[in-house]
Amino acid sequence: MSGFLTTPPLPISVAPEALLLLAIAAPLALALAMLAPGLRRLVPRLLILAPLPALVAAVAVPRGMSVLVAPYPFRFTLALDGSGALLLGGAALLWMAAGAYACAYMRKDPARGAFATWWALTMAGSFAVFLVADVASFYLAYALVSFSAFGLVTHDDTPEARRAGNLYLALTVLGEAFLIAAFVMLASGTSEANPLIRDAVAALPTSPFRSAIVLLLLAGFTLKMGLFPLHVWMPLAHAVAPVPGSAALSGVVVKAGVIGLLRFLPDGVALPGWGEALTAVGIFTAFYGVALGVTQTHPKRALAYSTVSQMGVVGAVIGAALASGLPGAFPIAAFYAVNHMLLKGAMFLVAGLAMASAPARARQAALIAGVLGLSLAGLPFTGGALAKYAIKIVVPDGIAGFLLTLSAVGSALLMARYAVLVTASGKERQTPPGGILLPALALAALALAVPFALFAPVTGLPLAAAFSGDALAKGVWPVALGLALAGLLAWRRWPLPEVPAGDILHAMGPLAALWRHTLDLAVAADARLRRWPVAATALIALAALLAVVAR
Amino acid sequence: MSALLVLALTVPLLGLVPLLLAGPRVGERAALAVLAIGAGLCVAVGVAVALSGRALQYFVAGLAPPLGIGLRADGFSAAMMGMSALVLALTAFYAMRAPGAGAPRMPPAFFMLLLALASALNLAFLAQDLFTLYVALELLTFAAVPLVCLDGKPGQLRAAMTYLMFALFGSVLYLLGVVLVYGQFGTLDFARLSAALALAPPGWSFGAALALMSAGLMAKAALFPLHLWLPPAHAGAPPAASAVLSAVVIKAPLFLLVRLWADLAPVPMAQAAAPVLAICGAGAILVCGVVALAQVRLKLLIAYSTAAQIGYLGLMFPLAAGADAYWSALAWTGGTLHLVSHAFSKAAMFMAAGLIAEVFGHDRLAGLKGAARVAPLSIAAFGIGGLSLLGLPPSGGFTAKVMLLTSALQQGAWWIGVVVLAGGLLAGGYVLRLLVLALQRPEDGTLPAARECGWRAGIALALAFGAVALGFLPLAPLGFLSIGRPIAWEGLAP
Amino acid sequence: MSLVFDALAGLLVAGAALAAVTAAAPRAAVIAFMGYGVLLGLAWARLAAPDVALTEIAIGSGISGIVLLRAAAGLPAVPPAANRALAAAISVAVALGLAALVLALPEPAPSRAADAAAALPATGLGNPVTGVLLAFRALDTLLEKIVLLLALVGVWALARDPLWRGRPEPLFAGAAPAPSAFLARVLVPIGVLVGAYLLWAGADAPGGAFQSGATLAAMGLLALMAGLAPLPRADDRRLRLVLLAGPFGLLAAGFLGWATAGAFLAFPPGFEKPVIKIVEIAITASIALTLILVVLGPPAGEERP
Amino acid sequence: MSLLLDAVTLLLVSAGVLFFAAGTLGLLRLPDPLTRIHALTKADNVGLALIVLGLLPQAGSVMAGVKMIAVWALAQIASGAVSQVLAEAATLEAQIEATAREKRP
Amino acid sequence: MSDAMLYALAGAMLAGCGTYGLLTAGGALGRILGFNILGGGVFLIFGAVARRGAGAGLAADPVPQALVITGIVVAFCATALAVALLLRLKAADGAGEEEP
Repeated sequence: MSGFLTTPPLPISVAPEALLLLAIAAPLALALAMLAPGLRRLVPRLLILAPLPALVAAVAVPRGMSVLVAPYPFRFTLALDGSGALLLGGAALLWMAAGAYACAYMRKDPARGAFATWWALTMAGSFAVFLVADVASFYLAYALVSFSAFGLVTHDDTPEARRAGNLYLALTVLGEAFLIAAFVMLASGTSEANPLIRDAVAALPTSPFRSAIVLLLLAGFTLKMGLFPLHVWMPLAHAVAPVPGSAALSGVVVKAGVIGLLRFLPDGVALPGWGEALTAVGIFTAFYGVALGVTQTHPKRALAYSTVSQMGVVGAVIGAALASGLPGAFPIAAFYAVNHMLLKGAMFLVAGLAMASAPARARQAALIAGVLGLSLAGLPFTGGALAKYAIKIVVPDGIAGFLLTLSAVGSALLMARYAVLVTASGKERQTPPGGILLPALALAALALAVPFALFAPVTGLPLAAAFSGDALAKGVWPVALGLALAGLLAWRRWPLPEVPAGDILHAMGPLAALWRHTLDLAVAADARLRRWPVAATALIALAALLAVVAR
Repeated sequence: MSALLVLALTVPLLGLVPLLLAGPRVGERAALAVLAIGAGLCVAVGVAVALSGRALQYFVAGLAPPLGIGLRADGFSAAMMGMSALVLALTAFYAMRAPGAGAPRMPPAFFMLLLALASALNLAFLAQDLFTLYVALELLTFAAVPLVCLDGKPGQLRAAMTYLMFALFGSVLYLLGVVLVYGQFGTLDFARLSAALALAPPGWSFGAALALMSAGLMAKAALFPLHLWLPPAHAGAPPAASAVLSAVVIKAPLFLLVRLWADLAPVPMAQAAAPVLAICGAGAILVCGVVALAQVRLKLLIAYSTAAQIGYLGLMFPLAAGADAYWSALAWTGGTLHLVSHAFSKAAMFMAAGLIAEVFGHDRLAGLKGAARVAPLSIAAFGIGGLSLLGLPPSGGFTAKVMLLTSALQQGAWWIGVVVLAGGLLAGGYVLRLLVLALQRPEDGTLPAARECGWRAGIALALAFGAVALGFLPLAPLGFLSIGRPIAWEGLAP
Repeated sequence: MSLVFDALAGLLVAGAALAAVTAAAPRAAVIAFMGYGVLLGLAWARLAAPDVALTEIAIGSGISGIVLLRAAAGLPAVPPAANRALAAAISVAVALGLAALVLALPEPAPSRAADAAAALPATGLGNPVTGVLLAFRALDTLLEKIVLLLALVGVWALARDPLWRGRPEPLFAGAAPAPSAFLARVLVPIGVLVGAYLLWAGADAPGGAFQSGATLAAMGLLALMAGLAPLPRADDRRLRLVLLAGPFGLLAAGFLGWATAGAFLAFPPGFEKPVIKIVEIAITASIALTLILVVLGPPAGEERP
Repeated sequence: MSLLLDAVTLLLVSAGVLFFAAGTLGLLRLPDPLTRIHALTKADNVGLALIVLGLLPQAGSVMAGVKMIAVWALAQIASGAVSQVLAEAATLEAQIEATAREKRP
Repeated sequence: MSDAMLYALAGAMLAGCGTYGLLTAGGALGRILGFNILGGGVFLIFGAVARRGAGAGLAADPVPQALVITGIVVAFCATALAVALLLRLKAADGAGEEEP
């Protein structure tokens, strides 16, 4: 079908299997190197190179290649398929650019050693998530990327960061519980104790626990992707993290949820009911993210809500693929995700650039931000337009298709709001450190160019198709409408009141009260049970109960 | 080869002589050497059982049951012996005085009690006679209670008193069960009893005797709702002592509980009684888990975590007594693996907590911010041990959790699966609480000047990695654990 | 006729126990407990278990009584618990349940008497109970010696001085009352004689290491209470050797049996009686000393100059 | 002959029991410790002596008889010495309580 | 109803008294007494079992009697340890009473 997805364009000398393993091992080695005091100073500089093996692997390793790293009982296997390669390559680019940015951004920060450790661990986890092919290792990789991302979120150690970190951890542990339950049910469908994901998913449609598995998988992965209502942690976490951290979180860590869906949902086999549900949630989240993002007053929180919205779109695309059972739709969702990954990473870095520079320089940065925003919104002749056109293949012009194009209006409006916020964010007097300018610009350029390179191999259509007459027409009116709306609102001085980040979280006050109540209840029950007469009576009662029961 | 069993019992006791007669420094070293040899012996027993594929057996004084007492090591007991010997040896090393340091870290009494614990535990795992097991349980209690109040503070003394009295109440009930069993069958030997039970289905009175023995064992293992003595005792004891108490001492009564219901009781009786034990287990996981989250002191949090983790064993009973042999064997392996990996991770966590308390001078959680900077190895040990409790791969906890979940799923026991998952969530709560605090910087920026003691943190880390190493066991019923089951004496007509 | 006597004895024991449990003042409870102990000894005598009767009276009520009396001194009376009615109901239920269980015991009572009687001649012992204790289930006896030693270690672990130096706290302030000195001078020699007899006769008649050890301990305590003997120092090496003589003497005999008779804790063929006798002497000495030291309590550390 | 012995036994033992009853009555009814000790040692010793005398003819062998007498002798020595120690302790405790009561107004 | 059974019933009554003591005792001493009496009751039942097992020329089955002797010594060790703890607790904080 598409060239890029099957044959490697660049013959290379290193054995492909070793490259896959090296992609994960390199960042892990860096994290372990932090333990040796001698290497500690070197590590921040090496962070830029760590993603290199992953990038080469994404580009060079033939698709469908799988390598058995550990023998029978563990079956720790790595494999590279189309979607995996796309996401791996995009992630590698983002990690390199953000790594360079972080190197300069963190030069004066006393805790840069700790940040570098969490950075390397999250990077290793993210590459592993895209590569592993067996269930237990996927759970390990997913846990690694989720828990080490906590280190990036709470790096600044401010009260908001701590609150956001605790919420992130609580929901991550909840997500892990959902996934372990789903994986156990999946694995029970096969004879293997630790089956390959491919075999487990093959047995899914016929499994007696099918609906439970799909529900738990969706709950676990959409929590990571940030679909409504499990998105509450994302605006809080991405806003408090340092700029490169936010870029990595919003760009790559969120995609762990995407690859989870792509791996664990059957490709080309229709799951009635679930596909539509996912599409509906995706579309609702797309609009919900925009509606709340527009009210934000800080560029990073606006971007976080934009991520929520875009992940809603990706969810909708995957849902549509599930509903229709269209084979080969998943790589397109991955392509859209990569486009979002690079654009969002670039936007965060540009926002960081603006925030660190004088008002004049901030306005120039806002220009770049505007271009990136337009690409995300899908302005014709931009990478975003290619992505929007590609998902049209998966989501034909039904209600879902129309709503998705309508969401482009929203994202155009949100991107305009982001650009406005970036212009106003230049507060510093001196010029930003040189080290952060170059990576931001480089990533912006990559974000705009890469979709052009990927469009043909992924969709199999010539570039011209995306720029044909009617495609342009369908692409331009949503963006125009969005910008018009933005102009109107800007003229009225953005009258919208700011919704505090984590929106429905504040509606969950009673939930927290309920939890405190259970806490007190348990402590009271424990105190009563631990009084001697009660415990002694319980002992005798237990003996009597066992005697009665054990006939 | 069966001589190993006798040596495993008697060698630890030999360490008492130098401790009582020679000075404290010589006594400490002798105790460590003896415990190391004891660990070697236990591992040798495990290897012998694994290689021969049969259980080792030995008749004391050459007399076969019913008159004599038999010792027998099957796969399950060999695994538990290996675990407890390793933890005891490492704890003795942890409690040693630093080389060249003047004052001893722990009084000589600590090492005497540790040696007695080693012998009592091996006896509990090997003895096949119910009364000898009673004496083993008493030996265990008398060695454990003074451990709780070594520092002599009133709170510790009160906790030790409650522990002693409740444990004695439990052991009297156990003894009552033993008396009734002897009254009905005229023998106290496991193999002969199960042979007699196989012939004629027992009446309600054997069920009552088994119930009394189980209640006694649950009291000594502090299984919910009988956990009144565990939190104050394990939190009040000095760190090396609470590591041993939480990791291995409560495992002997749990081991015997499993022996009673899985090896002695006929299957229909075991299936009938299993739900009661499972409900107690679920109560332990949920109530003690939530109460652990409400604790403000680190050692109390870990003690409640112990009370909660014991509950997983309660959940094992209905699954291990299930109809399907494969899934029962899987639950059996999962339960045993949880026992062993909990021992390693809990010992590591208590040792780490001890080191952190030494550096900060207290163990109030709120005041431990920045611990990762001041005591990195201890926090690492606590974290890795904690992740095993949480059930994150690669760790023994994860493998055990998956085995229990799979067995629960296949046998349709949905609520057990839900409780196991909820337990994982709560464990996440109380483990990550310290890790999050450790990563934060204290508001007033003042970190204690003291640094953690490196080699002792290394021991805690080694134990934590022991729990991780268990994660590499395959997710299938372990053949080693089913060697020597069902229990029968070789070369003896039943 | 004897049934009536046994029924009365049983009721008497239960009555004494109820008195001990429901007494408000701690000292009254302990005294009732000691009375209960002696009555229980009577019950054991009626159950054709002279050895157990001796042990019960000597250890169960005698020395336990002394220990408990020391504990009761100065304890305030405890207000009765609130839920006594419920507790009474539960207790009655426990008693009835147990009674039902006991009545449900199988009629041809299973017994090891035949096996024991058959295996007894090989050990050269006459008293079957001593045979079981020292020959057939020697492991239980070895462990029980370790339990005794461990109880002492546990008591001493409560001492303020971790190295266990010095003598235990004096039993009472001031000089010992004259009459007890007289009593001690009269009773101690007789008691020692009785203890020695119990030890020697134990092989073939009711008696044995435990009972003689307890009697000797009682005499030792009497002498200490009368001030005739100084309180023993905890760190005295000879004292600790005697303490270790019992458990490790039996252990050594066990290894010796292993070498000669091929099984741990067996006795060299032909030499059972002498070896058992030596072991019994060692056990009696260490039991007597351990019981005395356990009653006296932990060492009080170096005397302040 | 045995009839006569039985009669003697019956007579003596019942007398002994009577003394024991008196001693117990004294224990329950008398006001303070000293009088109670007095009642106990006096009545019970005589009661025991009578019972031992009454049982002597029933004793199977001479050794059994000697043992019973030895038991009686032991009881005499013990109760003699112990009653004095108890008396001292009782008076001591009474003094302590008296001084304690004065301190409390 | 043999005499052994009478003493077994007496043992059951003792167990009841011991349980009552353990349930209602406010202080440690009451619990120690309760434990001892409960133990005494259990041993008495064991003695009755031994007496019922008389045979082969022996007035009672020697094995339970040996076990009871060991049990009594172990119970004494427990009492001694508990009392030592109680005395030390009393010395440590003045009041012997403690709440669980």
